Parts: sequence; structure tokens; C-alpha cells
Amino acid sequence: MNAWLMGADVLLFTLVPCGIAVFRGNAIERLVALEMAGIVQTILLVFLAEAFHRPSTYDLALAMALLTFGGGLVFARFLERWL
Amino acid sequence: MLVLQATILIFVAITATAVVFTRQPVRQVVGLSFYGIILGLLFFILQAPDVALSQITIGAVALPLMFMLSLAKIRRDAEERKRREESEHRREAA
Amino acid sequence: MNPLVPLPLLIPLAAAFLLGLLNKRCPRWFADSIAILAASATGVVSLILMHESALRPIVYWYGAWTPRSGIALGVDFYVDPFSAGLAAFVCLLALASFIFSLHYFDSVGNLFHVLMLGFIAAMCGFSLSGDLFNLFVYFELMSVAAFALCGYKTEEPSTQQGAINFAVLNTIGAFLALLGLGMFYARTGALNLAQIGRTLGHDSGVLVVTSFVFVMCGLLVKAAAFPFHFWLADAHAVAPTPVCVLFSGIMVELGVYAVARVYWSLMDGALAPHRSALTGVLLVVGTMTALLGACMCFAQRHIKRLLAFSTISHTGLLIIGFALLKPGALAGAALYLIGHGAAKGALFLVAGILLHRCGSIDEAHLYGRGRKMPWTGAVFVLGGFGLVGLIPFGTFAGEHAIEFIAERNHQGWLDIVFFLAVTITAAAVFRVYARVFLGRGTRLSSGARLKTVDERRETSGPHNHVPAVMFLPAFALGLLAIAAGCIPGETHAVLTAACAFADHAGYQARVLEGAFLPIQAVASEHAPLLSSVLRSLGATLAAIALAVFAISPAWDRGRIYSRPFARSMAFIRRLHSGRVGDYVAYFAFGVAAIGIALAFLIAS
Amino acid sequence: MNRRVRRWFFLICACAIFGLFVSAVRQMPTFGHYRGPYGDILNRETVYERHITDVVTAVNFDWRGIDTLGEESILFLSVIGTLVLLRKPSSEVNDSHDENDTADKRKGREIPLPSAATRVATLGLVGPLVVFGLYIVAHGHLTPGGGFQGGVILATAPLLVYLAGDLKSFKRIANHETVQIGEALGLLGFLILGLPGMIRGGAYLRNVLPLGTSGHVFSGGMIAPINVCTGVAVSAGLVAVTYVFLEHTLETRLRGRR
Repeated sequence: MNAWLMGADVLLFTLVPCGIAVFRGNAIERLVALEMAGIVQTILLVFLAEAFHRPSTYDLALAMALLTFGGGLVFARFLERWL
Repeated sequence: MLVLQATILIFVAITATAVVFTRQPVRQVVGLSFYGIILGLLFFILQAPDVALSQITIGAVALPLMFMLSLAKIRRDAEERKRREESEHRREAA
Repeated sequence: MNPLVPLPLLIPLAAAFLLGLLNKRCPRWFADSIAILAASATGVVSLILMHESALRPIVYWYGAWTPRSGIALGVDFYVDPFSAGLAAFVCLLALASFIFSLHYFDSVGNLFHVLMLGFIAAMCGFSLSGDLFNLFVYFELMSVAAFALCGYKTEEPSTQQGAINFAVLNTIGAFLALLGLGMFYARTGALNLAQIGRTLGHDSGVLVVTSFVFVMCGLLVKAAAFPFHFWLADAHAVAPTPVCVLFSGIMVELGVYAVARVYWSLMDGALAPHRSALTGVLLVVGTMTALLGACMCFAQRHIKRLLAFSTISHTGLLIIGFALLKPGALAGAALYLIGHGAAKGALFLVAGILLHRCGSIDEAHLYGRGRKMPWTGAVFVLGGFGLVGLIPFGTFAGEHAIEFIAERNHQGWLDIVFFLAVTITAAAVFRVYARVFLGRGTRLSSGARLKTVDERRETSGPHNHVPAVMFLPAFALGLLAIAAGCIPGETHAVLTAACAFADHAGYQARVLEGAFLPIQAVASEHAPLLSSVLRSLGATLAAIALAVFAISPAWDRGRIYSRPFARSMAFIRRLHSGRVGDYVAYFAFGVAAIGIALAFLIAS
Repeated sequence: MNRRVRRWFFLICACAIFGLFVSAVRQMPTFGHYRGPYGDILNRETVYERHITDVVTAVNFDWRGIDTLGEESILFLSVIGTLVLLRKPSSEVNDSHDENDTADKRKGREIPLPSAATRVATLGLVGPLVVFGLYIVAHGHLTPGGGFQGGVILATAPLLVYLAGDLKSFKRIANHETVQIGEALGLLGFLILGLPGMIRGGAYLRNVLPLGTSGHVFSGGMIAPINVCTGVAVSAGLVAVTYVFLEHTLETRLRGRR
């Protein structure tokens, strides 16, 4: 049990409020909570990669960081325009 | 470690159930995205980084975009049908 | 390693990719010729493989990853006469539908060919694969191609409905099979069929039985066994006719084949002491499928739907052939598969011709309109005789073998099931023949005309003659249905292949150790032919009599008096509601019932 | 069956299946205790046999390469199937677009272009995304990822262009024809790469290239080229599906604001 893993444990529980907000509340709130979860997830992946001593899995965090923005944009565009 | 795995498994179970019980499609897609995030975490913690990467890349943009496009298409079709019916009514009235 | 083995998979795939690449840049004739060429090349390769493997099955390891110290590392294709023969039969039916569709689809791009070629590749791979996960991959490939082909005529809402029912039910089945596959992997740590079989040994615990039930039910969805069959009629009613030939002629039967393959290669050791349990469960499933399909078949007037329900009924008979778990019955089932597939293909092609010429597929609407097509009608009757199992047909040989084994195993009541199923389904075909091609009998009230799809869009309006490219494939398939039953020495060869197919330990030795085990020729027992001949003639006469009765005015009068019959038919028809939610509920019921029955019988 | 009956019927059956499943799972090996020899052998042998460091990629593209060919074909056929199912019905090709557009305007659907900030941020992300996708594809045999994941990331880049509101550029990048050619070429490449092994007397998909040094980009024999083909096919396939959807669904609405 190293410090990174403990950090990951703590971070994991910050996903709980995000989850609650994703499933209740209005459309905008849900979207914001989803974006928040994406950010938490990115940091969590960094922590876990460090905890497992697997430097090659930083790719995952990087992918998450790059793609979350696009995901948010998808929802924003479609909620705004069509749905 | 085991605690972490168990916690994430429980998260997955709860989120999946929550997605199923969300009835409105657009909200369901948002929930599904969140579920994808948790699922990616589960794969990673079970030491399957390849699968986790697939989940992340697909779940971030491509999957929601697909769903949103389909929903937009269904909405459009419904609107079109309604418009067509309305115009038919009008024609009949005339 | 024999370089021919991967070709049945690679040739159609390469052709599909090529046509996908050229797409709209190549003319229609080019796409047609590529497709026909690919299908025939694949068929020839499969036939050569069937011939070469007749004495000794071929095991082919992709990437040259041969097993090390008895542990399979890669993925293998296992070629024995059964698997190669099925691949060849796939190509034959595909060839017939390609030729048939030369004049059939007037204004579509080459995407139809791409999908069909992918479908062929999937079915060839499915029959040859010797790896459980690989099998699943082809299952999925087959499903994807089939969904798209089924929804090909996108304009009508009913098309989408049928395709959606098909897709939802098959996807759920695939998930269930995947779950079972994962459980097998958890138990054995292997994916190769032979490897799993060896690791399982004689373990018949709940885990193994449940995994097997899940995989089997997933495959039975494809095989359209009761109560998983509901998607089939909806899908067939809306799919284009050339596609129906492949759906009914081989895709559904491949589901039964896969169940047989999975059972004999990996479960036979574990379930050897409990065979009677599996036989019992599967006999119930097969009998229900056969009888229910036959009843529904007779009640239809949409000809494609009618033929689809007859496919369900005959698949039930195939399941019975497998359920006896004896090589002899397996050989019979193989013969039956070929005979039925060819006959059913011919029938569907005739339905396609009717659609092409008359722009309808409704029995009432078509009354007497086939009188100018005596030859086409003759092929239709030929198909009907194929269904009833008249003496020279392939179905007769198969039925004869299965019934012989059934009687020897004290399951003589199966004769009655066979008799009822073939008589009723063939009677339905004869009834349609009499109304459409002879113009005899009562007219169906056109006031209550079926809400048929506007089928005309598949073709470009009624045509005045039957083009040779449409008639010849149907005729050839009709002839094949006869030929399948009278090739000299065929029964013996099939029986030998079936014995090798059912050789659990031999399969493992061949795959894992590369043992040189030639197929032993078996002394076939001669079943009493006379009683079978009499039975087949009796069934034919009964079918004709039933058809004559059905078109006579007495039928309508009789229906008023037989309330219980009508009421139970109404109940059965209500089950086929067309709502996918109902179908999923029946699916869950089927899995639960089969699983619990099997687990209970094995535990006790 | 009405709704209520169906729900209860289904629930009872599902409970039965679940019971069966639970009793089966109880017999499984305990969590984290892998029993089979297969995974252990692969873990042990891959680095020696193929000089690559990501076992999963080796399983996907070498040990079980034929599975991947089948899966790529599934993707291909799904894309083709989508094209077929979403093709414009012949009767509606000349659908009056004007009507739709005026209808939209009437409903106040006209939406302004996205703000400059969004555009700059999104378009600025496209470049890094392409680079990252190429990196994932090229390093498939060294780090987690590979043709599939990298292909999806690559496909996301043009989608971002669309999301930034630049439909014209998206259409130029994701030209229908180009995309389809790309997909078919990627798959044909995969299929052809398997053949040399067969011609040289081995089996289909057998390795014929030198293995190189472990950990180096140019290592692992055939795995890297097959990865690249898969990446091309996957990215093109995803873009193709999106394009078809867009063309079919949204075109009429977007025409007004081009």
C-alpha cells in the first residue's frame, strides 16, 4: 500500500458526488458532473499508473485528457442544437 | 488493492443499474458515458490496460456521438412525420 | 500444412474487401462476376478439402502455432468431411442466390455483394473453426451480415421491425454464448475445443453444465429452436428472397451443427454418463419445434412466412437427429440437412419468381396466377416432395437413418413426430401449389387480405417471362435435393464421417498431438428399407390428402365445428406477436427451463 | 401478453437463470487464481518468440491473429451494413430541403456558430490528437494500445473538426469515397500480410519478418505492419459511419447555415 494507492482511494470517492449528479438533476448539471468525472478519472489513472509502477500506462491518462474535451463538446453541441 | 477492486466493482454495479433505470434517452447517454468511465477504471485496476484504453477511446467521443446522432435522427424523423401529417390534414381541410 | 484450408475464409473475404474498395467505381457485371467467381472458387476448394479429409481430418494452425506438449497455443481450423461439406454447401446455395439475383435487384450498388460475400466467409469459417472463441467471432460476423441483409429493403417499416427482432434476439443469444464461453475459460483456461474437452475430463458439475447450457442456448437462437425461434419468421418474411435461401438453407442449420460440434468435441467426456438427460431435454425441444413450426406453417398464407415456419419445423427434426447422440442419427441429420437445404432453397427461389412476376407473395392474391408457369410450378412441387421426404430425395435417406436409430433406442414415438411434421409442412406447400399454380380449390377471402408488404419494390414491377437465370438455379437446387439422396455409397461415407465426428478422444488426439488417426470405415447396418419406403409414401399421400382437404369447401365448414382446434391455433398465433419484448421473455424462459431441467436431471 | 404479465414472467425466468449462474460461479476458481496453462505460457514465451513487450498485442495480432481478422471484418460489415440501411430511399432523393429549412427557422432553431474560443481550442486539439493516435498505433507492440485504440483516436480528430462547427472541412477530410477506400485498403492489407507466411510454406499469418530488438519500435516482425493496417481500417470505418449518419440525419439542417 503506497501513497499513490491511498491517493487513488481518496480520489475514487470524489467520483461518488459526480455519479450522484450525473443521475439526478437537469441536463446541464449532468453534463458538468460528467466532465468533472472525466477530470478526476484522468488524475486517478496517473495515480494508479504510478502505484503499479507501470510507466507505459500513462498513455491512458493522456488519452483521457485529450478525449474528455471532445466528449464534452459532443454533448454540448447536440444538447444545444437538436435535442 | 482488493478493497479498491471491490469498491470499483460495486460502483460499476450501481451505475449500470442507474443507467438502466434512467428512462429519458439523452440523459441515459450521459449516464452511459459516466458508466464507461467507471468501467475503464475497472479494467485498469484488473490489470487490463489494453482493454481500458479501448474503453476510454471509444467511450469518450465516438460512442456518445453515435448515440446522439441516432437520437437526432429519430427526432428528425418524428418531426418530419408530424409535419407531413399536418400538411395532409391541411390539404384535407382545404 | 495444407495451404487450402484457410481459403474458404480468405477468398470471400478478399472479394468482399475488393468490392468494398471499388464500390461504385466498378460496373454491376464486374461485381456479379467477382461474386460468382469467389463463391465457386470457395466451393471448389471446399469440395477438394472434403475429398482430402475423407480419409484423415486436417488440422490447420494459424500462424504455425502448433500445440506444444499437448497445449494449444493458436487457433485451428479442423477440416473433416462434415465441416468442409457444409462449407461447400454454403457456397453452392450462395452461388444459386447470386445467379438468381442477377436479374433480381435492378438498381442497387455493389454493397449487396459485399454483404453476401462477408456472410459466406462467416459461414465457412463457422463450420471449419476448431476454437470456441473463433467460433463466436464468426457467429458475430454472420449475425452482422445477416442483420444488414435482412433489412435490405429499408423503405417499409415492417422490414425494420423484422430486422430489429432478428438483431435483438440474436445479439442476446450471442451475449449468452459469450458468457458461457467465459465461464468455460474460467474453468479450464483454454479456448480450443479439444483442449477444453480434455481439461474438463469427466467433470459434470454445475459450472460445466451451466456453461454448456449458455453456449448451447446462444447457438440454438441461431438454430431457431423452440422457444428461441420467434425471430425467424419475422426475419424471413422481410428479407430479400436470395438472402432467404441462405438463411433457411444453411444459416439456421449451422446453429444445430455448432451445437453438435461443441457437444462432441468438448462435452462428450463430461456428459457421457448423463447422455439420457441431454437426449431427453433436446428431444422435447426438437419435438416442440417440429410440431409448433408445422402448425404455424399450415396457418400462413404469406408464402415466405409459410416457408420460414416450415424451416423451423425441419430444424426441429434436425435437432431430434442430433439429440439421439448416436453417430448413425448424426449421419442421418447430415443427409437431411443437405436434402432439406436444397429443397427449401428451390422453394424460396420459386417464391422469388412469383414475386418477380406477379408482384405479390400472398396466397390469396396469387390465386391461379401461376397457371402460365408450369415448369416453375413443377419445381415448387419438387420442393414439396423434398420436404415430405419422398423416396429418392436426400430428406428420405436422412429421415430413414434417424428413425432407424430412434427405434433401436426405444424412441419409436419419434416416427409420429416426423410423420406429422413432414406431412403438415408439405401439405401447406401442396396447398399453395394447388391454389397458385393450378388455380384449384376455394379462393381465400380477399377481403381479409393480409397486410403484406409492398413486395414489388424488390423488383421492377411484374415481368412477362421467367428469366432463365431465375429459373435455372431453382431447378438445379430441386435436382440437387433428389441427388443428395441417391449418390451411391453416400450413406456409408457419411456414416463413416459421422463416426469420426463423434469420436471425442480421437478429436483431441488429432488436434492436440497431431496424431495420425485415419478415419475407420464402419460397417453400416442395413435398416429395413421397406417400412421406411411405405412410411414415406404414406406421408406423401397424407400430405396430398390434407392439401386437397384444405382447399375444399369442407375445410371452411369443418373449421366452424372444431372449436378447440381453432382456439389452440389462435393461442399459438398470439404467441408470435411480433413484439420483441415478448420474444425476449420467451428466450429467458427457454434458457431457464433448459438449464434447470438439465442441471436437475444430471444431479439426480 | 400484456406488459404486466410479460414483466413478471420475465423476472421469474431471469431469477431462475440468475440462480443457475450463481451456483455455477461458486464452482469457479477463486478470484485472482488463474488455473489454466494457456495464459502462463503466453506470458512466458511472448518476449522470447516475438521480441515484443505487450503480450496483449501479441495475442491479438499473432497468436490469435485470425480472430482479429474476423473482428475487423465485423467492423467492415457493420459499416457496410450501416451504409445499406441508411441509404437514401430512392423515392425520397429529391426531398424538398427548403421546406425543412424554413420549418427550422420558424421554430427558431437557427443556432449561431460556436464561439471563437471553442473553435480555437478544438482545432488546436486536432494536431496533438493525430500525433497521439499515430504514436499509439506505432507503439502497439510496446505499450498498451494498438491498431484499434490508435485508430479510434485518429478517427476522433476529424470528428473534432466537425464538432468545432467546420462542417466543410470535415467533409473534405472525411470524403465518403476516401474513407471507404481507406477502410477496404486497411483490411485488404491485413489479409495480404498474412499470405507471405503461407507462400513460404508455413501457415497463414505466420511471421516472415525479422524480429528485431525487444523494446525497439522496429521489432516484433509482422505485428507492427498488421497494426498499422488495422489502425487505418478502424479509423476510416468509424469516420465512415459517422459521415453516413451525418449525411442522412443532419444535412438538411446544416445546409441553411453553411
